Amino acid sequence: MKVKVVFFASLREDMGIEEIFLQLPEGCTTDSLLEVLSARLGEKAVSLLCGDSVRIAVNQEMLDGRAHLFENDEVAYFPRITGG
Amino acid sequence: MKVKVVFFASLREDMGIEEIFLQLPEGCTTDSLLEVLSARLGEKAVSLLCGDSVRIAVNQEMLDGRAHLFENDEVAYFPRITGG
Amino acid sequence: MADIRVQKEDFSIEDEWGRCRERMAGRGGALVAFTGLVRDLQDDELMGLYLEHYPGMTEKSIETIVENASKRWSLLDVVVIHRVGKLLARDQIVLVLVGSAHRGDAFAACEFIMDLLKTEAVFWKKEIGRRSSRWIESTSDDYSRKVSWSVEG
Amino acid sequence: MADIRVQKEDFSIEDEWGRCRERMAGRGGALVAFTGLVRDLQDDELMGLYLEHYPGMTEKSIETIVENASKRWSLLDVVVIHRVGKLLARDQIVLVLVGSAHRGDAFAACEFIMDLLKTEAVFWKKEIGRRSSRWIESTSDDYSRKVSWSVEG
Repeated sequence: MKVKVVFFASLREDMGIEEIFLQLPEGCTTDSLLEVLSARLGEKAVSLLCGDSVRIAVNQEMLDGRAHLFENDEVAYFPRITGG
Repeated sequence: MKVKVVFFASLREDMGIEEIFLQLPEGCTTDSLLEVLSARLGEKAVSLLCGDSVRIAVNQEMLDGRAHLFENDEVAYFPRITGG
Repeated sequence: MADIRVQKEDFSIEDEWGRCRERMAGRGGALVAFTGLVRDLQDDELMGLYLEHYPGMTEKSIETIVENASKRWSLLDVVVIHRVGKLLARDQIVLVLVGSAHRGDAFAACEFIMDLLKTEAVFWKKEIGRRSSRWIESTSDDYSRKVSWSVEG
Repeated sequence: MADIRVQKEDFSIEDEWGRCRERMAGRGGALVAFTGLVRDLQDDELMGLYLEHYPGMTEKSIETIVENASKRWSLLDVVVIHRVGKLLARDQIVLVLVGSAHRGDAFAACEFIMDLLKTEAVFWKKEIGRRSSRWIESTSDDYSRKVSWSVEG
Protein backbone atom coordinates (compact mmCIF):
# COMPACT_ATOMS: atom_id res chain seq x y z
CA MET A 1 0.00 0.00 0.00
CA LYS A 2 1.09 3.55 -0.72
CA VAL A 3 1.59 6.02 2.15
CA LYS A 4 2.67 9.66 2.03
CA VAL A 5 4.94 10.96 4.78
CA VAL A 6 5.40 14.71 5.29
CA PHE A 7 7.72 16.70 7.54
CA PHE A 8 7.29 20.25 8.82
CA ALA A 9 9.26 23.18 10.20
CA SER A 10 12.53 22.37 11.97
CA LEU A 11 12.10 18.65 11.30
CA ARG A 12 11.75 19.30 7.58
CA GLU A 13 14.90 21.39 7.66
CA ASP A 14 16.92 19.11 9.91
CA MET A 15 15.99 16.03 7.91
CA GLY A 16 16.47 17.79 4.60
CA ILE A 17 13.26 16.34 3.19
CA GLU A 18 9.72 17.67 2.79
CA GLU A 19 7.76 14.60 1.77
CA ILE A 20 8.25 11.04 0.67
CA PHE A 21 5.93 8.42 -0.82
CA LEU A 22 6.50 4.89 0.46
CA GLN A 23 5.24 1.45 -0.46
CA LEU A 24 4.48 -0.37 2.78
CA PRO A 25 3.32 -3.91 3.47
CA GLU A 26 -0.30 -4.33 4.55
CA GLY A 27 -0.81 -4.12 8.33
CA CYS A 28 1.98 -1.64 8.78
CA THR A 29 1.77 0.66 11.83
CA THR A 30 3.34 4.02 12.63
CA ASP A 31 5.99 2.06 14.55
CA SER A 32 6.96 -0.14 11.61
CA LEU A 33 6.89 2.97 9.41
CA LEU A 34 9.90 4.21 11.37
CA GLU A 35 11.87 1.12 10.38
CA VAL A 36 11.08 1.70 6.73
CA LEU A 37 12.06 5.37 7.06
CA SER A 38 15.28 4.37 8.78
CA ALA A 39 16.18 2.16 5.83
CA ARG A 40 15.35 4.93 3.35
CA LEU A 41 16.58 8.07 5.12
CA GLY A 42 19.19 6.72 7.52
CA GLU A 43 19.29 6.16 11.26
CA LYS A 44 20.27 9.73 12.06
CA ALA A 45 17.18 11.14 10.33
CA VAL A 46 14.92 8.72 12.13
CA SER A 47 16.48 9.53 15.51
CA LEU A 48 15.19 13.08 14.92
CA LEU A 49 11.68 11.68 14.49
CA CYS A 50 11.88 9.99 17.90
CA GLY A 51 12.56 13.24 19.80
CA ASP A 52 10.38 14.08 22.80
CA SER A 53 8.84 17.13 21.17
CA VAL A 54 7.95 15.41 17.88
CA ARG A 55 4.23 15.08 17.15
CA ILE A 56 2.62 12.70 14.66
CA ALA A 57 -0.58 13.23 12.74
CA VAL A 58 -2.29 10.63 10.58
CA ASN A 59 -4.60 12.06 7.94
CA GLN A 60 -4.32 15.42 9.70
CA GLU A 61 -5.52 14.08 13.05
CA MET A 62 -3.08 14.24 15.97
CA LEU A 63 -2.00 10.80 17.04
CA ASP A 64 -1.57 9.79 20.66
CA GLY A 65 0.33 6.50 20.66
CA ARG A 66 0.50 4.40 17.49
CA ALA A 67 -1.92 3.60 14.69
CA HIS A 68 -2.40 1.10 11.89
CA LEU A 69 -1.86 2.59 8.46
CA PHE A 70 -3.97 2.14 5.37
CA GLU A 71 -3.74 2.80 1.64
CA ASN A 72 -3.23 6.51 0.84
CA ASP A 73 -2.77 7.53 4.46
CA GLU A 74 -0.84 10.73 5.06
CA VAL A 75 1.53 10.63 8.03
CA ALA A 76 2.98 13.94 9.25
CA TYR A 77 5.89 14.47 11.61
CA PHE A 78 6.39 17.90 13.13
CA PRO A 79 7.80 19.71 16.14
CA ARG A 80 5.56 21.20 18.83
CA ILE A 81 3.29 23.82 17.26
CA THR A 82 3.90 27.44 18.19
CA GLY A 83 0.39 28.67 17.52
CA GLY A 84 -0.89 31.58 15.50
CA MET B 1 -23.57 88.25 38.49
CA LYS B 2 -24.55 86.41 35.34
CA VAL B 3 -25.13 82.62 35.40
CA LYS B 4 -26.11 80.30 32.58
CA VAL B 5 -28.49 77.42 33.32
CA VAL B 6 -28.88 74.53 30.86
CA PHE B 7 -31.27 71.58 30.77
CA PHE B 8 -30.82 68.26 29.03
CA ALA B 9 -32.77 65.31 27.67
CA SER B 10 -36.15 64.58 29.30
CA LEU B 11 -35.77 67.58 31.63
CA ARG B 12 -35.22 69.91 28.69
CA GLU B 13 -38.33 68.50 27.02
CA ASP B 14 -40.51 68.41 30.13
CA MET B 15 -39.55 71.95 31.12
CA GLY B 16 -39.81 73.20 27.58
CA ILE B 17 -36.59 75.17 27.87
CA GLU B 18 -33.02 74.49 26.80
CA GLU B 19 -31.08 77.27 28.48
CA ILE B 20 -31.59 80.50 30.36
CA PHE B 21 -29.28 83.31 31.43
CA LEU B 22 -29.99 84.76 34.87
CA GLN B 23 -28.80 87.76 36.86
CA LEU B 24 -28.23 86.57 40.44
CA PRO B 25 -27.19 88.41 43.58
CA GLU B 26 -23.62 87.80 44.75
CA GLY B 27 -23.31 84.86 47.16
CA CYS B 28 -26.05 82.89 45.49
CA THR B 29 -25.92 79.08 45.84
CA THR B 30 -27.45 76.28 43.80
CA ASP B 31 -30.24 76.22 46.40
CA SER B 32 -31.10 79.90 46.02
CA LEU B 33 -30.87 79.45 42.25
CA LEU B 34 -33.94 77.19 42.49
CA GLU B 35 -35.93 80.06 44.02
CA VAL B 36 -34.94 82.36 41.19
CA LEU B 37 -35.86 79.67 38.65
CA SER B 38 -39.20 79.15 40.38
CA ALA B 39 -39.99 82.84 39.99
CA ARG B 40 -38.97 82.78 36.32
CA LEU B 41 -40.21 79.40 35.14
CA GLY B 42 -42.96 78.57 37.60
CA GLU B 43 -43.24 76.16 40.50
CA LYS B 44 -44.17 73.19 38.33
CA ALA B 45 -40.98 73.46 36.29
CA VAL B 46 -38.88 73.70 39.40
CA SER B 47 -40.56 70.68 40.99
CA LEU B 48 -39.17 68.71 38.03
CA LEU B 49 -35.67 69.89 38.96
CA CYS B 50 -36.07 68.50 42.47
CA GLY B 51 -36.78 64.93 41.32
CA ASP B 52 -34.72 62.09 42.79
CA SER B 53 -33.02 61.23 39.53
CA VAL B 54 -32.02 64.79 38.65
CA ARG B 55 -28.27 65.50 38.60
CA ILE B 56 -26.62 68.92 38.77
CA ALA B 57 -23.30 69.89 37.24
CA VAL B 58 -21.55 73.21 37.80
CA ASN B 59 -19.10 74.15 35.08
CA GLN B 60 -19.38 70.59 33.76
CA GLU B 61 -18.38 68.96 37.04
CA MET B 62 -20.95 66.77 38.77
CA LEU B 63 -22.16 68.32 41.99
CA ASP B 64 -22.79 66.34 45.15
CA GLY B 65 -24.76 68.59 47.50
CA ARG B 66 -24.84 72.32 46.90
CA ALA B 67 -22.31 74.89 45.74
CA HIS B 68 -21.76 78.66 45.76
CA LEU B 69 -22.12 80.19 42.34
CA PHE B 70 -19.86 82.73 40.69
CA GLU B 71 -19.89 85.06 37.69
CA ASN B 72 -20.26 83.17 34.38
CA ASP B 73 -20.87 79.82 36.04
CA GLU B 74 -22.74 77.26 33.96
CA VAL B 75 -25.25 75.16 35.90
CA ALA B 76 -26.66 72.08 34.21
CA TYR B 77 -29.70 70.03 35.24
CA PHE B 78 -30.17 66.63 33.69
CA PRO B 79 -31.68 63.17 34.29
CA ARG B 80 -29.54 60.15 35.09
CA ILE B 81 -27.13 59.53 32.21
CA THR B 82 -27.70 56.41 30.13
CA GLY B 83 -24.13 56.00 28.93
CA GLY B 84 -22.64 55.47 25.49
CA MET C 1 -2.32 59.54 23.05
CA ALA C 2 -6.09 59.41 23.21
CA ASP C 3 -8.24 60.69 20.37
CA ILE C 4 -11.78 61.31 21.61
CA ARG C 5 -14.54 62.53 19.33
CA VAL C 6 -18.26 63.03 19.78
CA GLN C 7 -19.87 63.63 16.40
CA LYS C 8 -22.98 63.27 14.31
CA GLU C 9 -21.07 61.88 11.32
CA ASP C 10 -20.37 58.20 10.76
CA PHE C 11 -16.78 56.95 11.07
CA SER C 12 -14.57 54.75 8.89
CA ILE C 13 -12.93 51.78 10.58
CA GLU C 14 -10.35 51.69 7.78
CA ASP C 15 -9.20 55.26 8.42
CA GLU C 16 -9.04 54.93 12.20
CA TRP C 17 -7.40 51.52 12.08
CA GLY C 18 -4.76 52.72 9.61
CA ARG C 19 -3.94 55.85 11.60
CA CYS C 20 -3.71 53.84 14.82
CA ARG C 21 -1.24 51.45 13.17
CA GLU C 22 0.83 54.39 11.93
CA ARG C 23 0.95 56.08 15.32
CA MET C 24 1.99 52.86 17.05
CA ALA C 25 4.63 52.30 14.38
CA GLY C 26 6.69 49.27 15.24
CA ARG C 27 5.81 49.29 18.94
CA GLY C 28 2.29 47.92 18.49
CA GLY C 29 1.71 44.21 18.54
CA ALA C 30 -2.03 44.17 19.16
CA LEU C 31 -5.00 46.19 18.02
CA VAL C 32 -8.52 45.63 19.35
CA ALA C 33 -11.53 47.44 17.93
CA PHE C 34 -15.08 47.42 19.21
CA THR C 35 -18.05 48.82 17.38
CA GLY C 36 -21.57 49.04 18.69
CA LEU C 37 -24.33 48.90 16.11
CA VAL C 38 -28.01 49.78 16.31
CA ARG C 39 -29.87 46.49 16.04
CA ASP C 40 -33.12 46.09 14.15
CA LEU C 41 -35.81 47.30 16.47
CA GLN C 42 -38.10 44.49 17.48
CA ASP C 43 -41.00 46.82 17.79
CA ASP C 44 -42.36 47.91 14.42
CA GLU C 45 -43.34 51.18 15.99
CA LEU C 46 -39.69 52.08 16.56
CA MET C 47 -37.77 54.07 13.97
CA GLY C 48 -34.42 54.66 15.61
CA LEU C 49 -32.48 56.16 18.47
CA TYR C 50 -31.68 59.71 19.40
CA LEU C 51 -28.53 60.37 21.42
CA GLU C 52 -28.05 63.64 23.25
CA HIS C 53 -24.82 64.83 24.86
CA TYR C 54 -23.48 67.76 26.85
CA PRO C 55 -20.73 69.29 24.67
CA GLY C 56 -17.55 69.52 26.70
CA MET C 57 -18.71 67.52 29.69
CA THR C 58 -19.33 64.41 27.58
CA GLU C 59 -15.84 64.54 26.11
CA LYS C 60 -14.40 65.03 29.60
CA SER C 61 -16.31 62.03 30.92
CA ILE C 62 -14.82 59.89 28.14
CA GLU C 63 -11.34 61.29 28.78
CA THR C 64 -11.63 60.25 32.43
CA ILE C 65 -12.56 56.70 31.41
CA VAL C 66 -9.63 56.51 28.99
CA GLU C 67 -7.23 57.92 31.62
CA ASN C 68 -8.36 55.25 34.06
CA ALA C 69 -7.77 52.57 31.43
CA SER C 70 -4.30 53.99 30.74
CA LYS C 71 -3.42 53.71 34.42
CA ARG C 72 -4.46 50.07 34.56
CA TRP C 73 -2.95 48.81 31.33
CA SER C 74 0.00 49.59 29.13
CA LEU C 75 -1.52 51.26 26.07
CA LEU C 76 0.02 52.84 23.00
CA ASP C 77 -3.02 54.35 21.31
CA VAL C 78 -6.69 54.87 22.09
CA VAL C 79 -9.45 56.18 19.84
CA VAL C 80 -13.03 56.66 21.03
CA ILE C 81 -15.61 57.97 18.57
CA HIS C 82 -19.18 58.30 19.78
CA ARG C 83 -21.99 59.39 17.55
CA VAL C 84 -24.89 61.57 18.66
CA GLY C 85 -28.12 62.69 17.07
CA LYS C 86 -30.53 60.43 15.27
CA LEU C 87 -29.37 56.90 14.48
CA LEU C 88 -31.21 54.24 12.50
CA ALA C 89 -31.06 50.44 12.63
CA ARG C 90 -27.67 49.04 11.50
CA ASP C 91 -25.91 52.38 12.04
CA GLN C 92 -22.57 52.40 13.86
CA ILE C 93 -22.91 54.08 17.26
CA VAL C 94 -19.49 53.90 18.84
CA LEU C 95 -15.92 52.88 18.06
CA VAL C 96 -13.35 52.00 20.70
CA LEU C 97 -9.92 51.23 19.27
CA VAL C 98 -7.03 50.27 21.52
CA GLY C 99 -3.45 49.58 20.47
CA SER C 100 -0.88 48.00 22.70
CA ALA C 101 2.32 45.99 22.58
CA HIS C 102 0.50 42.92 23.87
CA ARG C 103 -2.99 41.56 23.32
CA GLY C 104 -3.92 41.13 26.98
CA ASP C 105 -3.68 44.87 27.60
CA ALA C 106 -5.52 45.76 24.39
CA PHE C 107 -8.45 43.38 25.01
CA ALA C 108 -8.90 44.34 28.66
CA ALA C 109 -8.67 48.08 28.07
CA CYS C 110 -11.06 48.03 25.10
CA GLU C 111 -13.69 46.09 27.06
CA PHE C 112 -13.17 48.27 30.16
CA ILE C 113 -13.60 51.50 28.18
CA MET C 114 -16.73 50.17 26.49
CA ASP C 115 -18.25 48.96 29.78
CA LEU C 116 -17.55 52.28 31.48
CA LEU C 117 -18.93 54.25 28.52
CA LYS C 118 -22.22 52.45 29.16
CA THR C 119 -22.57 53.83 32.68
CA GLU C 120 -20.19 56.81 33.03
CA ALA C 121 -20.27 58.66 29.73
CA VAL C 122 -22.58 61.66 29.67
CA PHE C 123 -25.19 60.67 27.10
CA TRP C 124 -28.95 60.35 27.12
CA LYS C 125 -30.78 58.00 24.80
CA LYS C 126 -34.24 58.16 23.42
CA GLU C 127 -36.15 55.56 21.45
CA ILE C 128 -37.94 57.25 18.58
CA GLY C 129 -41.22 55.64 17.69
CA ARG C 130 -43.62 56.33 14.87
CA ARG C 131 -46.17 57.69 17.31
CA SER C 132 -44.28 58.39 20.49
CA SER C 133 -40.78 58.52 21.89
CA ARG C 134 -39.28 57.43 25.20
CA TRP C 135 -36.09 58.23 27.10
CA ILE C 136 -34.33 55.05 28.20
CA GLU C 137 -32.07 54.11 31.12
CA SER C 138 -28.93 51.99 31.53
CA THR C 139 -29.63 48.33 32.16
CA SER C 140 -28.74 46.57 35.40
CA ASP C 141 -26.44 44.35 33.31
CA ASP C 142 -24.48 47.48 32.33
CA TYR C 143 -24.03 48.35 36.00
CA SER C 144 -22.93 44.86 36.97
CA ARG C 145 -20.32 44.90 34.16
CA LYS C 146 -18.99 48.18 35.52
CA VAL C 147 -18.83 46.75 39.05
CA SER C 148 -16.89 43.74 37.73
CA TRP C 149 -13.99 46.11 36.98
CA SER C 150 -14.00 47.23 40.65
CA VAL C 151 -14.52 50.83 39.65
CA GLU C 152 -15.77 53.13 42.37
CA GLY C 153 -18.42 55.77 42.01
CA MET D 1 -21.06 31.08 9.89
CA ALA D 2 -17.30 31.02 10.30
CA ASP D 3 -14.98 32.21 7.55
CA ILE D 4 -11.49 30.79 8.10
CA ARG D 5 -8.61 31.61 5.78
CA VAL D 6 -4.90 30.85 5.90
CA GLN D 7 -3.12 32.93 3.28
CA LYS D 8 0.09 34.66 2.27
CA GLU D 9 -1.71 37.85 1.24
CA ASP D 10 -2.44 40.75 3.55
CA PHE D 11 -6.07 41.44 4.51
CA SER D 12 -8.22 44.56 4.57
CA ILE D 13 -10.00 45.35 7.80
CA GLU D 14 -12.45 47.53 5.87
CA ASP D 15 -13.54 44.68 3.60
CA GLU D 16 -13.90 42.10 6.37
CA TRP D 17 -15.61 44.54 8.74
CA GLY D 18 -18.09 45.61 6.07
CA ARG D 19 -18.93 42.05 5.04
CA CYS D 20 -19.37 41.02 8.67
CA ARG D 21 -21.81 43.90 9.21
CA GLU D 22 -23.74 42.90 6.09
CA ARG D 23 -23.98 39.25 7.11
CA MET D 24 -25.19 40.15 10.60
CA ALA D 25 -27.69 42.57 9.10
CA GLY D 26 -29.88 43.99 11.83
CA ARG D 27 -29.17 41.22 14.34
CA GLY D 28 -25.67 42.41 15.20
CA GLY D 29 -25.18 44.84 18.05
CA ALA D 30 -21.47 44.33 18.67
CA LEU D 31 -18.42 43.75 16.54
CA VAL D 32 -14.99 43.07 18.02
CA ALA D 33 -11.86 42.83 15.88
CA PHE D 34 -8.38 41.82 16.94
CA THR D 35 -5.30 42.17 14.81
CA GLY D 36 -1.84 40.97 15.69
CA LEU D 37 1.04 42.94 14.21
CA VAL D 38 4.73 42.11 13.87
CA ARG D 39 6.54 44.49 16.22
CA ASP D 40 9.88 46.08 15.41
CA LEU D 41 12.45 43.48 16.22
CA GLN D 42 14.64 44.55 19.10
CA ASP D 43 17.58 42.67 17.73
CA ASP D 44 19.13 44.43 14.71
CA GLU D 45 20.08 41.07 13.38
CA LEU D 46 16.44 40.11 12.91
CA MET D 47 14.69 40.74 9.61
CA GLY D 48 11.28 39.20 10.08
CA LEU D 49 9.23 36.14 10.81
CA TYR D 50 8.45 33.07 8.75
CA LEU D 51 5.22 31.22 9.45
CA GLU D 52 4.71 27.68 8.24
CA HIS D 53 1.45 25.76 8.29
CA TYR D 54 0.05 22.35 7.40
CA PRO D 55 -2.54 23.00 4.68
CA GLY D 56 -5.81 21.41 5.69
CA MET D 57 -4.86 20.51 9.25
CA THR D 58 -4.18 24.14 10.17
CA GLU D 59 -7.59 25.23 8.92
CA LYS D 60 -9.20 22.35 10.82
CA SER D 61 -7.41 23.33 14.02
CA ILE D 62 -8.81 26.86 13.68
CA GLU D 63 -12.29 25.52 12.91
CA THR D 64 -12.20 23.51 16.13
CA ILE D 65 -11.30 26.62 18.12
CA VAL D 66 -14.11 28.60 16.50
CA GLU D 67 -16.60 25.77 17.11
CA ASN D 68 -15.65 25.73 20.78
CA ALA D 69 -16.16 29.48 20.96
CA SER D 70 -19.56 29.13 19.28
CA LYS D 71 -20.63 26.60 21.91
CA ARG D 72 -19.66 28.93 24.76
CA TRP D 73 -21.06 32.18 23.44
CA SER D 74 -23.89 33.35 21.25
CA LEU D 75 -22.17 34.46 18.03
CA LEU D 76 -23.53 35.70 14.72
CA ASP D 77 -20.38 35.87 12.62
CA VAL D 78 -16.74 34.86 12.94
CA VAL D 79 -13.84 35.61 10.59
CA VAL D 80 -10.32 34.32 11.21
CA ILE D 81 -7.59 35.20 8.72
CA HIS D 82 -4.07 34.01 9.47
CA ARG D 83 -1.13 34.88 7.29
CA VAL D 84 1.75 32.54 6.55
CA GLY D 85 5.08 32.89 4.81
CA LYS D 86 7.53 35.69 5.39
CA LEU D 87 6.32 38.67 7.44
CA LEU D 88 8.18 41.87 8.18
CA ALA D 89 7.97 44.32 11.06
CA ARG D 90 4.61 46.17 11.19
CA ASP D 91 2.90 43.57 8.99
CA GLN D 92 -0.51 42.29 10.01
CA ILE D 93 -0.33 38.63 11.07
CA VAL D 94 -3.82 37.66 12.11
CA LEU D 95 -7.36 39.00 12.16
CA VAL D 96 -10.08 37.68 14.46
CA LEU D 97 -13.45 39.33 13.89
CA VAL D 98 -16.47 38.38 15.98
CA GLY D 99 -20.00 39.70 15.61
CA SER D 100 -22.73 39.17 18.14
CA ALA D 101 -25.95 40.66 19.40
CA HIS D 102 -24.25 41.75 22.63
CA ARG D 103 -20.77 43.01 23.43
CA GLY D 104 -20.03 40.56 26.25
CA ASP D 105 -20.21 37.58 23.88
CA ALA D 106 -18.20 39.31 21.16
CA PHE D 107 -15.37 40.38 23.48
CA ALA D 108 -15.07 37.04 25.25
CA ALA D 109 -15.19 34.96 22.07
CA CYS D 110 -12.65 37.14 20.24
CA GLU D 111 -10.17 36.94 23.12
CA PHE D 112 -10.80 33.20 23.56
CA ILE D 113 -10.21 32.48 19.86
CA MET D 114 -7.02 34.55 19.86
CA ASP D 115 -5.70 32.90 23.03
CA LEU D 116 -6.40 29.42 21.69
CA LEU D 117 -4.85 30.25 18.31
CA LYS D 118 -1.63 30.92 20.22
CA THR D 119 -1.42 27.39 21.57
CA GLU D 120 -3.74 25.18 19.49
CA ALA D 121 -3.47 26.38 15.92
CA VAL D 122 -1.10 24.37 13.75
CA PHE D 123 1.61 26.88 12.90
CA TRP D 124 5.35 27.00 13.31
CA LYS D 125 7.25 30.26 13.59
CA LYS D 126 10.79 31.09 12.73
CA GLU D 127 12.74 34.24 13.42
CA ILE D 128 14.69 35.19 10.34
CA GLY D 129 18.02 36.84 11.10
CA ARG D 130 20.57 38.40 8.81
CA ARG D 131 23.03 35.63 9.56
CA SER D 132 20.97 32.86 11.08
CA SER D 133 17.40 31.82 11.75
CA ARG D 134 15.71 30.15 14.68
CA TRP D 135 12.45 28.27 15.22
CA ILE D 136 10.58 29.63 18.22
CA GLU D 137 8.17 28.14 20.78
CA SER D 138 4.98 29.32 22.47
CA THR D 139 5.56 31.28 25.65
CA SER D 140 4.47 30.06 29.07
CA ASP D 141 2.25 33.16 29.20
CA ASP D 142 0.41 31.84 26.14
CA TYR D 143 -0.21 28.54 27.92
CA SER D 144 -1.43 30.18 31.11
CA ARG D 145 -3.88 32.30 29.08
CA LYS D 146 -5.22 29.13 27.49
CA VAL D 147 -5.58 27.46 30.90
CA SER D 148 -7.51 30.49 32.17
CA TRP D 149 -10.32 29.52 29.77
CA SER D 150 -10.45 26.05 31.39
CA VAL D 151 -9.80 24.36 28.08
CA GLU D 152 -8.60 20.79 28.29
CA GLY D 153 -5.82 19.29 26.23
